[in-house]
Amino acid sequence: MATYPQRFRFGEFVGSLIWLIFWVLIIVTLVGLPLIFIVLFYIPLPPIGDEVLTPYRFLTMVVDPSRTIPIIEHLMTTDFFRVAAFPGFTYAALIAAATIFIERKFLAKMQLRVGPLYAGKVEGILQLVADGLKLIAKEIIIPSGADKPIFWAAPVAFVAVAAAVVALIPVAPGWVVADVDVGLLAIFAILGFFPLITLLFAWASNSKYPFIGGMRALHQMIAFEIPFILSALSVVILSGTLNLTEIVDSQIQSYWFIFFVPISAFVFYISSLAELERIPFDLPEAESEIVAGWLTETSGMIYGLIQLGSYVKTYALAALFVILFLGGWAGPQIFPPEVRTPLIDISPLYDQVAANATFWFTLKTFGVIMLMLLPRGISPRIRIDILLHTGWYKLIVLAFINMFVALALIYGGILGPGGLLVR
Amino acid sequence: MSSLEDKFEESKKLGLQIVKESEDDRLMTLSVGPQHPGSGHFRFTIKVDGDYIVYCDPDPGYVHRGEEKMCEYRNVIQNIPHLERPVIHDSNNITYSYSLAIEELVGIEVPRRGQFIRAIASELNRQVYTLYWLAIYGIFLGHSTMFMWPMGDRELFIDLLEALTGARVTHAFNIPGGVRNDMPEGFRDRCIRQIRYFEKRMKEYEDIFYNNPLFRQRTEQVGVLSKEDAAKLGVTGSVLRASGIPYDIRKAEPYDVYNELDFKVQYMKTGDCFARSYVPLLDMRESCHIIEQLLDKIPQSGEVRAKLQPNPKGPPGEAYRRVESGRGALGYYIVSDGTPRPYRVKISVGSFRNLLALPYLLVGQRLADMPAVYWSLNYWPVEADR
Amino acid sequence: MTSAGGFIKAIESGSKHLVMRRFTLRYPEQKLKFVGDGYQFDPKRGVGIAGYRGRHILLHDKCTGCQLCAIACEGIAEAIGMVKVDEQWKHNKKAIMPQIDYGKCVFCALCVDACPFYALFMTNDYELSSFTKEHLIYTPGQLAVKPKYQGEYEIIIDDRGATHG
Amino acid sequence: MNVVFIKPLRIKIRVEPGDIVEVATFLRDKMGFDHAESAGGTDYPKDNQIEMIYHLGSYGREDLAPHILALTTRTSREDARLPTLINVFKSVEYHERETFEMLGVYFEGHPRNDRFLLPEDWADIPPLRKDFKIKGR
Repeated sequence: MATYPQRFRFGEFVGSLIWLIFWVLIIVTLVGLPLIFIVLFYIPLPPIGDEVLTPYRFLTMVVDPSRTIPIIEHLMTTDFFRVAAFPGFTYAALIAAATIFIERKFLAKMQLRVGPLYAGKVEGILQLVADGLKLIAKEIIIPSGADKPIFWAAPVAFVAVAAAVVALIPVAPGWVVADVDVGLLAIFAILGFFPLITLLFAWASNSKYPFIGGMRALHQMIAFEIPFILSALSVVILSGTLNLTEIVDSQIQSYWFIFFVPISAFVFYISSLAELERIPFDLPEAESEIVAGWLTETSGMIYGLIQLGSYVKTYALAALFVILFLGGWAGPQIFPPEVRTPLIDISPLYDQVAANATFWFTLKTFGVIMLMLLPRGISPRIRIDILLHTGWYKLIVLAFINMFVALALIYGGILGPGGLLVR
Repeated sequence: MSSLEDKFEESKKLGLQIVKESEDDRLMTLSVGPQHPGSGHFRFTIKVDGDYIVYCDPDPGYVHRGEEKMCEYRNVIQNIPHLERPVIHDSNNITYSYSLAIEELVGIEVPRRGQFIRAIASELNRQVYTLYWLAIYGIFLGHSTMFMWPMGDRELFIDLLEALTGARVTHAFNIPGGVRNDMPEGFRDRCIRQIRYFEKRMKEYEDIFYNNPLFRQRTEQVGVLSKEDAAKLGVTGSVLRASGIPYDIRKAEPYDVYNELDFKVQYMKTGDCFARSYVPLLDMRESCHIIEQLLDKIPQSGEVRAKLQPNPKGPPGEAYRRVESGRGALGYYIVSDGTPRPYRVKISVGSFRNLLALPYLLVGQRLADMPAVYWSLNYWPVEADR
Repeated sequence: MTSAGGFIKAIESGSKHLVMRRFTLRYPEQKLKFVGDGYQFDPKRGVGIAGYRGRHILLHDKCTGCQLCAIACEGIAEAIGMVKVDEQWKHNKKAIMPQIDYGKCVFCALCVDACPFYALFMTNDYELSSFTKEHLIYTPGQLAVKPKYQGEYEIIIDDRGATHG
Repeated sequence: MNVVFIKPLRIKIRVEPGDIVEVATFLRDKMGFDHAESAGGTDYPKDNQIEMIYHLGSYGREDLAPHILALTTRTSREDARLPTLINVFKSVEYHERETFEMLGVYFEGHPRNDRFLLPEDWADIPPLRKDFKIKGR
């Protein structure tokens, strides 16, 4: 009655399309092409493979995309690609984005809602993009009494530390940014930075609620750090190494460790929930008690960065669970040995083993992430004293139980070098 | 002298070493509200020592609109739309006792069918209010599913009330002399069908919320209000019944048709937050039975509204009538001086009475229990301010 | 262990709802069906007829310009004002009719109760939003228009839960 | 002390301000009225008096459950002072605070006769007195 939809005219539609094409052409010819020529003729280009990348070769690539394949192949061997793209940040951020979307739809299903619906036409698949744009457009408000350098640095440090954890996670055999011998230890060392960042940010906000939230985060993370490490320790005993790739290899040689040490896996799962500040352990952000906890004074992209960091952290811990207990990338071979694609032949880029490993690893990681999302729908927030009690008294004891089981398995000759169940 | 003062002293003792003036800088003053997500239109100042609350001072009045003064400037019918504003989720109950008091003053009898429809609307509205309250209780404890489910189920009852009264929340349905209109066709079947569905839903609430061990841990033995203290503080409604006093106006002083109905007063004996949050669910269950009985017993036809001149007035006098609303006894004290406008209207609301228990329950509790205790008191800030 | 049982029950109950129907009414695409044609009042019998209380409809051939609706609204919302109309009716010598400001109206329908001539009723139309406050003031001419409201969705309850449409 | 009216389930008695604490204590200890449901005042400019009314109820005695006993007293408008009942009925604490700011009755012995519902900067006469007029009416 009161709102009329605008009438659709085909002529106007076509006119707007032509107008768009006109502007694209203008910009490409006046800005794009000169830029390309400046880059090609005045900046020395790196050698690719055996040949030097000349302007002639580059321009032929524009016409024939299959000639870019050697360049990509070369790029994929560089460290930069590993850090920025595949096992590193982009892959983690993509999984984090998918996690956010899945979480919202999954929770909405459980709560009899529809969840994001309109952005992106198909079930709100572009909702995250819209949210991100909104956060970027928002003003960043800094409290007048805040400690500005720390206030600015903490969100960046949060994402950086979360990304540092990702750097140690092997996704497929050989596909890891930093393959260090003490990988597991390094992960726990890096995770130890989070309470520090939280507390620094809380203190820098110069506000009461963030301060209480920061103190809670500190208590919670310290209480859960010990069962966290202890539960991972039984895996180390079983595999005899701290290197994550070798831990996976030893599971491929025998069986997944979750079958031997299920209680450790349970403790690890609970502790990682606490480490991630997810419901029911979201005390540092308990909104009805302390507004938003240590995030009270965040706004705009500072909040966005912390959210990104925490979801990257979710991916990292889920991936760690997969590596420690679910056999990492182990799984039946389902990818064909080589692929044929029309138009452009990408077979030099295709690696059967890596693709298969990545597929299984991602699948398992999403399974664990779903498991981590589940408590949010069914459980209220826990109280701080119950939480500390759980952490210090119950989980540590449980973690010890399975450590003895692991020791018994090693000394009983069932696992370990030359054990019964080792293939 | 009594257990109440003892308890207050006892809970003070917990923080007694801290409350000393010299160590006052250990305390942190937190202002909960009016912009705090866990307060509503209401503020209370608390002081915490570490994780324990050692002081609490409620400060209502952010939504005070002077309903009592406004009543003196309008005639009795015109008062209806603005009187339901304090509790729009329970608007049939807040106008119910007003209508009862005016009827007593003017001296009119409501037709029997009208009484039944009134009771049906009032019970449906109690469900709407309680579901809203339960949803907020869920989100206060961080249980987002418990926020969404009651909000969704509440729509069913809102749709029913919309069919009956024509408005979704502010119904303006009870007026002195009866109700505004008769039930629409097919209302009875629809009502029974939705109540059957809702009875099934309440089992799910128990599964996911009330029997959840984390919820039990958070609410059991928290904020215990003993029977003596409850009577002394004069709390009402579900807070009173959770403390072991089976007092319900529908049973104690049955108004209209309630003495013909067969229902039990639901109560629990523990008086902790769990009891205070569980009694409303029991009430809703009982309310479903009441609605079914009302739909069975309602006369098939008849008047629903007594004839009344546009400006009803009675002899000078005064009346105090009360009903059981979603938050407990809701009484109107009306003084009439023989003119069409009331001389004085005093609204005694359950929220205002339950507020008195807040400082007593909060002192000595943990900060994390603050939302659990506060919202379990069935407190509606707008109603308390009037 | 009772607490473990409680968790399992909660998980079961939560995952059961993954396949249940959703409550959500997708409003601009779906509209709710109402009972009847809007709230009406029968002055002879003194009771109303159940219906949704949306905006009013004014029957020009019945309105006598008696101002009772405006008087009823005086203490409630003061939304009704009487204005001159450019019409000639035998029963409306003063040629005044109510004009309603929906920025103030609370939709209590007590003006409908006050009208003794079957001239003022309410309709199902609730979509009254506008960009300016002036557009919320409906003149007698606008009030005479019968709104077109098509709501066809109702609550459906079955084994998989309740849903709208 | 005199009985103003007796209606079914409702009794109203009026006492002098000096006796009210004593009467209230008697009602609580001997009669079983253990809480006040509401307490409020009414302004009577014609008599130059303010009437304070306590609606007392009982949770303890089942036979008294439907009964409400209205205990009233009157004080003059110019110097409105009354003894508080907070030591008898704990439940009147907020009601008396509200009456203080709405009608300007000072309760002697009440720990907090200060602002409750009205805004902090309220600087007019108490709003529920009859000589306070709402603007435009």
